[in-house]
Amino acid sequence: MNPTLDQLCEQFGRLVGTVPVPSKPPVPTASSSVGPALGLPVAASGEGRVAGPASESGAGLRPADQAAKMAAHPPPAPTGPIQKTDHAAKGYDLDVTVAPTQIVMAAEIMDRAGFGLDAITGVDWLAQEQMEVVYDYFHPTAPGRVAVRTRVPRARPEVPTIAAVFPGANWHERETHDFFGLVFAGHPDLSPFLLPEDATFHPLRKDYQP
Amino acid sequence: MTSPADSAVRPGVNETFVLNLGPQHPAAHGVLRVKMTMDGEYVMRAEPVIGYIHRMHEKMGENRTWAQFLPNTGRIDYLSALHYNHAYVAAVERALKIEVPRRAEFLRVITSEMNRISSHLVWWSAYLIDLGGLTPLLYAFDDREKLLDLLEAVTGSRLTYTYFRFGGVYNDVDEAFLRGTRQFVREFRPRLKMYRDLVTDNIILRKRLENIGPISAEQCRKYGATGPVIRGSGVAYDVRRAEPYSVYPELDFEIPTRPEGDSMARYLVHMAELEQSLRIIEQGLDRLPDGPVLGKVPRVLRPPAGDYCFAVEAARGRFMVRLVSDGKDIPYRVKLRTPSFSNLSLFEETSRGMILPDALALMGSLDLVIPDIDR
Amino acid sequence: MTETFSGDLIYIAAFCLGGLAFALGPFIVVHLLMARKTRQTANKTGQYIECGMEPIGDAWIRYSAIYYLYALVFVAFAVDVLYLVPVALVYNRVFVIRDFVELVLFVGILSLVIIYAWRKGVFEWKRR
Amino acid sequence: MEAALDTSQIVKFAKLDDLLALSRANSLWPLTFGLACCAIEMMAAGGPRFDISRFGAEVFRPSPRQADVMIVAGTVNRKMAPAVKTLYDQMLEPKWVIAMGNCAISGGPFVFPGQYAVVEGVDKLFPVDVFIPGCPPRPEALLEGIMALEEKLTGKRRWPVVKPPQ
Repeated sequence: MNPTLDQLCEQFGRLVGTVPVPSKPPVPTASSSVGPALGLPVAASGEGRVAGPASESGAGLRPADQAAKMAAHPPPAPTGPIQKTDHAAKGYDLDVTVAPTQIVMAAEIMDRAGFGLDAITGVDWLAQEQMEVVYDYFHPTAPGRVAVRTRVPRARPEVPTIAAVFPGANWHERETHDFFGLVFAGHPDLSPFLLPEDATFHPLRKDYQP
Repeated sequence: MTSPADSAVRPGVNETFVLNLGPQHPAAHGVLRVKMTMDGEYVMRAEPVIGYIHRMHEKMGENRTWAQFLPNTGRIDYLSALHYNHAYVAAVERALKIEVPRRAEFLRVITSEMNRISSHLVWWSAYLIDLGGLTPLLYAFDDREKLLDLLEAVTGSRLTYTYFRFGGVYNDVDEAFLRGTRQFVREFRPRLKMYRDLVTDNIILRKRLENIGPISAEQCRKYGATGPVIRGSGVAYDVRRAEPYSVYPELDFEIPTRPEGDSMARYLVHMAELEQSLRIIEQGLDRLPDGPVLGKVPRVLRPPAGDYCFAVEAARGRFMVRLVSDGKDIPYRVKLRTPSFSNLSLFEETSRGMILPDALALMGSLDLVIPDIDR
Repeated sequence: MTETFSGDLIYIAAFCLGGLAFALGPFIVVHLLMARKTRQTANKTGQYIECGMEPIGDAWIRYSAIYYLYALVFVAFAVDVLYLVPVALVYNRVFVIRDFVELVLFVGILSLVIIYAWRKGVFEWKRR
Repeated sequence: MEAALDTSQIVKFAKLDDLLALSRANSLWPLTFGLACCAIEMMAAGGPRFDISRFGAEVFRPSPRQADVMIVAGTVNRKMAPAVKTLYDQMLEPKWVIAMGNCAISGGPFVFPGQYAVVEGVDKLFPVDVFIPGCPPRPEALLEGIMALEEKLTGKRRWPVVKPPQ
């Protein structure tokens, strides 16, 4: 049941391929950059933080086939919706950008692959009038860390809830709603969680005035 | 006085009442409030209410420079402060691609494992106070004081450490620390055996903990519970092995797990982790290389724009820092994924139908630190 | 005859007074010694639950009878010990096997309470 | 007739209040009110090495009805403030408050422009008798705080004050 990164790329490719990713900087049409044609970022040995065995064995843990594809591709420009990132450089292995409506489907892919929900992070990009939500997934038995991110307009920050797929997301979403005012559609109870019961302000927004 | 809103008044059966295991309660390990809808002694629904010690760590991350946020990391989960130092410092090193000398890496591992032992000792004494045993605290704190003396000599503080710096550690260790640590490891092993005879094999503890609050591996995955909770349910998930960092891949230690998944399993996983930490400390001391303890670090830290994560195995489970930087010298967003937050989220589902004392035994086995939940 | 009679009366009066003093004494002493001025009486006795939160719901509800049965078992054995105290005083003056048998009979009958409570599932807090 | 007995060594006359103050000072029952990091140092003070029971203060009562002194060990935030106020009201007179740690004194490290959650100092809620600075203060500092409270009660200091070397 342990998924390899490429199978995940397939599934996300089909998912993302269906709906072109709206916002983000000009994204080439989904069809061109999807699927295994992606170049693998070279897990450069010397550049890893700790010289010597640590990063070698770290890379060794990655699925064997990734080591096989050690073609010296320069890391792809960060435009494609699905990228494999080097764990030693970024901390996660797969970075997928999906449309807000596809969050639940992405969560189901992750659930079927046996991943666990790690964290839901809200980021308030005030300059671009957007709010970014990053879902982190870890796998209890297989290596591989996946970050699924989506962007919503700041005026109407609305993302469907994944509490049905991952019950643990219930609390993460309530907390992100507390801090950013992100409305998780379908969430059973979005009342203030870390803030006092009668709190109506959202402190982590960039334009929050105490 | 109205009857509770969600009281299920079934004809002929007793009414339910809502008990506030309030913010001020000896078994709450801090200011966690649990609204328990009770039917007699049975818990029908235990809804944790948190936020009573929310201290805005993530908000402070956005108006402090990268170095000014360091003392905060020691005050999120003050029992395993060095692990939290490690995660934040290593995340920034990952962003800035800073080289850390090997001696500093070994010092980080040794002091982190000593911190894990002191955290497990506090958990052990607090958990047994919940179950009614008051004297183990005196034994555990006796050993812990020896440990704190050693760590204080090197780091300067007893509890909320800020020992790690970007690129290494704050200062080097001297001969007295190395000798003292070896002596501590030698003296602590027979003490562990005494704890086992006195408490672990005690029939009362067995009766109080066995098959209380069973948690399945699937439930752990669904809620994101990690650390001794997921290892108590049979899954050998440990960030030191899953996403190896620092010099952990070079050290050989096992990941203790228990298949049963009840409170006794989590208790035994904690106790087995104490022995593993002792092994790691010994290996770390044997292989401690010479050399500098602080690498080259740019004067002003401006990580390139983008987001970086770093996860460590803290005493309570997987702690991950997600930094979002926009190239300035102040972080754009600091996300702290703390283990107790997810570990507590499965308490509501697991404690349904238990009697109150068992629900408290379950909550103690989850090893909660409340500021770790509220951040 | 009368002075012996009044002598006994004195005994009884003394014991009654002693009991009364033992009961009311603390109230008087506390009233004398307690701190007069105080800094905070906002809602000192307003709230009986001591966890810092407003209690939810009413306390006057029907809860399960097991609490009552549990208390009964305690009362039964409290009375049991009450009667055993004077016996213990005079038990070993002159040893007669009859005293021992009576004692065992007395305690045995009272321990039937435990068997009854056990059978009724009081100790397992069964839900009905 | 042997010499007149000098009773001043044997019999001391004192006001009842002094006697009461001395007995209260030597049996301060703290309310277990550990909020955050200082709570662990308070437990360490209760531990075998620092041994708060030398001052008669090792009986940590969870219920405010049975406690004499409330040691506020940790950060009080706005959601918790009404609960802390209620607990203080429920304590019986005579009662005292020790504010342990910078958070209880002034909000400590969590005071910055735009902070929305921390009450900056417990003395905004109720009068505080002894302040113990530190983050967290060492257990010896807590013992010094208890000795200071005893001095406030009885007017006499039990141990000589340790002067730092000039």
